[in-house]
Amino acid sequence: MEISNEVLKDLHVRMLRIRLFEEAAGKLFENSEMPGFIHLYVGQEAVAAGVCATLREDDQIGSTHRGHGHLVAKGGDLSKMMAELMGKATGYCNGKGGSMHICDLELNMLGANGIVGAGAPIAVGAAFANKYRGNDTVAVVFFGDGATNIGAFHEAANMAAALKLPAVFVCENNEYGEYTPRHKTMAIDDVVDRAAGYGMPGVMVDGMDAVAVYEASAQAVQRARAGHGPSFIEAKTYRYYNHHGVQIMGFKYRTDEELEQWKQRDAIDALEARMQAGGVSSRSELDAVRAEIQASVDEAVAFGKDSPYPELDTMLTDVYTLGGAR
Amino acid sequence: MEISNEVLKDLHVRMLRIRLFEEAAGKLFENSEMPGFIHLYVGQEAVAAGVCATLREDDQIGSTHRGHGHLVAKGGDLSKMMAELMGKATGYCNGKGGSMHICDLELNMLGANGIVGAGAPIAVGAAFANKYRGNDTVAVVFFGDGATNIGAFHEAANMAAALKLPAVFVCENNEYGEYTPRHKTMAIDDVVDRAAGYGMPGVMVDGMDAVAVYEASAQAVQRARAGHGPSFIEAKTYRYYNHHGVQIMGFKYRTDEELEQWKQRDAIDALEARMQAGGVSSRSELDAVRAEIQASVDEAVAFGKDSPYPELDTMLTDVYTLGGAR
Amino acid sequence: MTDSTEPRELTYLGAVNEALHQIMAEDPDVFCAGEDVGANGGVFGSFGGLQAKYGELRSVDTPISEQAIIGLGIGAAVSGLRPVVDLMFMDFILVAMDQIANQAAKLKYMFGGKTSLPLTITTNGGAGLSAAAQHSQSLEAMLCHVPGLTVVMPSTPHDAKGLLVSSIREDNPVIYVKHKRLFGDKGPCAEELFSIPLGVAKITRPGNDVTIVTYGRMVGESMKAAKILESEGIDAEVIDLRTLQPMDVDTVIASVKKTNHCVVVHEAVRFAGLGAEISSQIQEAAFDYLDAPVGRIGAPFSPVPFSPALEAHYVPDKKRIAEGVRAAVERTSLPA
Amino acid sequence: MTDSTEPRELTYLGAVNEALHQIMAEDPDVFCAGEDVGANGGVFGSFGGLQAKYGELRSVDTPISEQAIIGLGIGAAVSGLRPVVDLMFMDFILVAMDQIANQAAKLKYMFGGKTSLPLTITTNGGAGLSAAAQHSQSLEAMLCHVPGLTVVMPSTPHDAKGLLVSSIREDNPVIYVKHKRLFGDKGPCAEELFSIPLGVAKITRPGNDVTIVTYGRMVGESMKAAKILESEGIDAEVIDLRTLQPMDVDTVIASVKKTNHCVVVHEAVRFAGLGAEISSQIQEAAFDYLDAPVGRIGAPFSPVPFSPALEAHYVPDKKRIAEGVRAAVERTSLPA
Ligand SMILES: Cc1ncc(C[n+]2csc(CCOP(=O)(O)OP(=O)(O)O)c2C)c(N)n1
Ligand SMILES: Cc1ncc(C[n+]2csc(CCOP(=O)(O)OP(=O)(O)O)c2C)c(N)n1
Ligand SMILES: [Mg+2]
Ligand SMILES: [Mg+2]
Repeated sequence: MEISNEVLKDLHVRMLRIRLFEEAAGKLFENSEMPGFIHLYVGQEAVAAGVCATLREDDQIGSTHRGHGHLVAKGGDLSKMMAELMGKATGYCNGKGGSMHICDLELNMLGANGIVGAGAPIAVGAAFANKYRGNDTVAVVFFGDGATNIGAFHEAANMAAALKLPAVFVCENNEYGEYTPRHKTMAIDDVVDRAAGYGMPGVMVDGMDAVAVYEASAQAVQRARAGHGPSFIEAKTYRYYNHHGVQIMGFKYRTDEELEQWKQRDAIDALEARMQAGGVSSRSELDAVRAEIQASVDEAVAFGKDSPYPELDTMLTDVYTLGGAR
Repeated sequence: MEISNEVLKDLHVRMLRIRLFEEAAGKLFENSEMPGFIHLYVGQEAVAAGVCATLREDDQIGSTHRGHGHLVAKGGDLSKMMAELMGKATGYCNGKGGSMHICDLELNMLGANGIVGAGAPIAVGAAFANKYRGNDTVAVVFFGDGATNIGAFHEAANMAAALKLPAVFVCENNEYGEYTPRHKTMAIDDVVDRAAGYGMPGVMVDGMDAVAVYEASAQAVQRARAGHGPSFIEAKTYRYYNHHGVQIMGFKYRTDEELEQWKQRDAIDALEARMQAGGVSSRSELDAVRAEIQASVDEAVAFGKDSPYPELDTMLTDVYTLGGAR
Repeated sequence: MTDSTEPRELTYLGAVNEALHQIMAEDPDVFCAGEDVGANGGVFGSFGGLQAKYGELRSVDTPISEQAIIGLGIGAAVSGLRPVVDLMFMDFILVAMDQIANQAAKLKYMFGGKTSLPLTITTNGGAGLSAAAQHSQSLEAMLCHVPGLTVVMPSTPHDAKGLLVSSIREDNPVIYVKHKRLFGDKGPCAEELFSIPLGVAKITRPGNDVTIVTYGRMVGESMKAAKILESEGIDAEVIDLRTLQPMDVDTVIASVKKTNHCVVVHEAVRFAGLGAEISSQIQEAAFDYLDAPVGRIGAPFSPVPFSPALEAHYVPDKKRIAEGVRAAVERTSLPA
Repeated sequence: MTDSTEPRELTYLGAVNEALHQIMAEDPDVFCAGEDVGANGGVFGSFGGLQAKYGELRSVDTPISEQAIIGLGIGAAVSGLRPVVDLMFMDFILVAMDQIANQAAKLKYMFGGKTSLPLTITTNGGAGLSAAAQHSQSLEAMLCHVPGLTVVMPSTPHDAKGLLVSSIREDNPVIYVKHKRLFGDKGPCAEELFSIPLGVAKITRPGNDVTIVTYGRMVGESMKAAKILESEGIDAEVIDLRTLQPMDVDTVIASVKKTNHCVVVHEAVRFAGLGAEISSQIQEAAFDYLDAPVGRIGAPFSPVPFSPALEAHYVPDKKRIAEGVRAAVERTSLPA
């Protein structure tokens, strides 16, 4: 597949937006300026960016508890995101959802989800709607390696295959589910080994290589668009921060060395190197992009901080759509 | 594998006990002498018989809604079974469970189950107990082709593999889940294709050939006993009667021809032919076996009919084990 | 048109099927999905004839995957369709409870209101067929406890049709629960497409001495009990809630203020059943009007037994209801 | 020994951990399993140190498979072991509800009594940490509605230890629910292995004017409310139910017969919450003793909001409790 300079730049921007957004969110969280739980996406940027760069705005994505990256990659508004993470009225969910339920239905990002695996059947429902309407829209289902052990995921994958729905299943295999290494929870080497059991084609890609992810996704999305049914992509990747929150080193469940090794292969560094080597962008151009994104992240932080908390009288709204019985 | 005459005779008896028991139960059901729902095992006898002939009494089996055959094959008491199916006080569950919950915990038959797939995690729990105790007891999990689409099954299979438990997963693929053909509900040709996704060895056998099932099961059970973890067996088979109840022909969801084709390969007929051809048993010997079993089935029917219904004061017992808080 | 009263008779299940046929003709966004729902028309026949008329995309046979069935409905509803997804037995809501109560019920709220969720989940509840503990439950109290859900339980063919139409038109997730023992019951039901508003109870029998609050199959048993009681000089008012969430408490309170006595009747287990909520609300809103405690009639604290010999005594019936009402009414004369 | 009162202090979570260590030392049939339960000692630390001491077979890291986790426990319990299986958040019972409510709860009954099921399911409930709608629920009413289950919710370190020991020794499936906001609370707790009988409520504060029936984290808030009320001349009796199923109704009724006023307080959603059951039972058993309707304080009818600005007002607190009690007590003087 021919990768244009525009695509490389697009992947770079998408990844960097995620990285800088997440670093800022992590800082706010550490400073107790952000309530609740946050699951940072840092380290895995190539997956969301690579996949979302192959999507149209009308394509849907289903997400997970680690959902910020997916929304940013789909084009999410950083200010609305930051405000939501801070529980503010101006956030995507008016402060009612927070990190684990952040969504932008206009961008067809169907929401992060606090229940492991539960986003998959919902995204499959969106894929069904596409087929029902006879359009060529595609639904992407993001999920972790750990999520493939839960029933809802299995049912969703099988349903998509049985009904031949336009869906792409993207496993972000970061080798851990919380603090438990993957080999303790499944007896297979590669998660993609599960694809055959659903009758889906499956491919494994380097999840630290945005271009590789892009290529695999483009193919799977094309297949789905053409009405040939779902595919499975396993992207091997790694999260730099702790499962939840920020703390990074000194854990028992994984070694600092392991982390350092993965960071050597950082997806953004690698892409920047490739872009420079290929004459796509110079260092100073890349730095300018970074500065621009950083400015929008800073703006988002300021927006979040300056925004008001929701009014108390909103607590009981939005439980039901009014009209009918309500 | 060398199959002894004793094994052939054993398989024959197990199958015939199921067949004659089920035919009798079906008649009672048609005559409205049996309440509720019954899912007859007729047609699939080679699977339960073939597997259970490789088990010891201490080996556990987990079952399904179609559980009579499993209990008979494990050595179940026909009278207690018939009484239970009729809702009588003398039944295995004192009339509280019926067809869908029939069990004999002394024989380590852990119960039929009314929820598709739900028996699997429970049987895996028994397998865990075996490993915990360090004995070489094995737990067999029976399930239908349709059940492999449900989350609980998936979780159980993966759990058994991840924890390397002494379990054998036996799929009775009768090509239908109720009235829906299998190809509508999964995009794979053979259910055994799912085994690799769990990291289990999988084999496919002719589920109308009790000897083939016996051989495959013996190997899988041996593997589990030796501590090498779970295996997956797909047995291709067919149910002769309707999903529920007895009615046999004239359905829209499957053709009479299809049924007739499967009946040509009837497992009991085939084994009897083989036994006669091999000089294991003569026709009259086989007939004598049949007569003996028929007599015990008749006895079971009489026992069931003659037995009293449970007393009203048992309605609220057995909800809890007494002592402690209760 | 609402609450039509034409004389044509239909079975309860026939009314359900007719509602589906008519609403699918009217609204191309409505589709049905579930196990055996398509080619076979549902194991009980509710979906009969739909696939022949509307094709495989609008009448979908799914794998045995209750979680994915609900998820399919949620995702399609968020995408603007109006799915009707089926769980064969009400007991199976427990298999899919995360999708129902953590997802469908909460998405709109968690998303700050940015979606509607026009999802109908149809299912079949209730005991009385010797279907044993896992195929006989009445689990509506669990559902009514979850903000975001709407729960409907029709008691007649007429209501079955009109309430199903409203459920499908509702922009929120609705669990529509038929009772298995009502399937064959016949009753008047208008031929044209009509709807009955959700959230509005019906006074099935006006009376002055005691209020019986009930729903589902217990409406019929309560009506029979009312007849028995009538012969004893007790004039019972029977209220069929029809929708359990939102509950038409106003109608109940108004009645109790008139009768000063109340018994709640349901098939579900009594402990932490919906009778408790109703009893509490009556007490809170009409404390000074009550001449006796609100009685609660429901199943005892055990799973549903298989044997017909036990099950017949497990499920409340007209006799037990009449007894309960008598006790409530007589209570007045006890020394305070 | 029962109900020890030694002065050593321990955190709520420390008490849970100590109970596990001690009972695993005592009974080789006890093992723990769940997500991150083994090597990591549980995400909140409840299972800390167990794997180091008892090995991987008695402290098992499982896949993310809530249904199979409960099933593992059921199968092992039927096989004679005494499993403690963990669901990280109470909200996840909905993922495993079939195994809990259709299997664990019913097996013994469906099998005609031919097994016991010594299974403990530990989990963590409650709001107050901005964990949003899927990680903050109090779902005990659903569990208490299911015959076959036992439900325990400790409010102090002492109770956390003693009730956990009893839960594990119980021959029935027990759901043992810790409250996430109590984890760090310190309180006296005996060092030796001791048990507190299930099904027995505790009068945490004796009083004469009004009974506050509560459990879990709301015990502390109710005690604070009682202090506020005391300064206003209202002498509240606070009852900590400790076990919700079976419920110690006798203690509640005796108290209400003395105080003639009652308010039930829980964190769960009010509608069809356990407060309804308690209110109804009081009404049924002490109708003539009640000077006012039984009040119910619980969460309003919405999912748990994420924003701390909303959540702080969502969860009942001492102020709301005091208000509710005042209303109940003052009600007496209203014209009847
Ligand atoms: C049903 C359910 N079980 C457990 C959890 C707690 N939990 C949150 S994230 C997580 C790990 C998920 O692992 P994986 O799918 O690999 O995603 P990752 O966190 O590695 O991105 C767990 C166990 C949950 N949220 N939902
Ligand atoms: C969770 C659940 N969903 C649906 C059903 C209804 N049901 C009972 S048996 C059955 C078909 C099962 O198919 P399969 O597993 O292939 O077993 P078979 O009946 O063919 O032996 C269905 C859908 C159920 N009992 N439980
Ligand atoms: Mg992971
Ligand atoms: Mg089948």
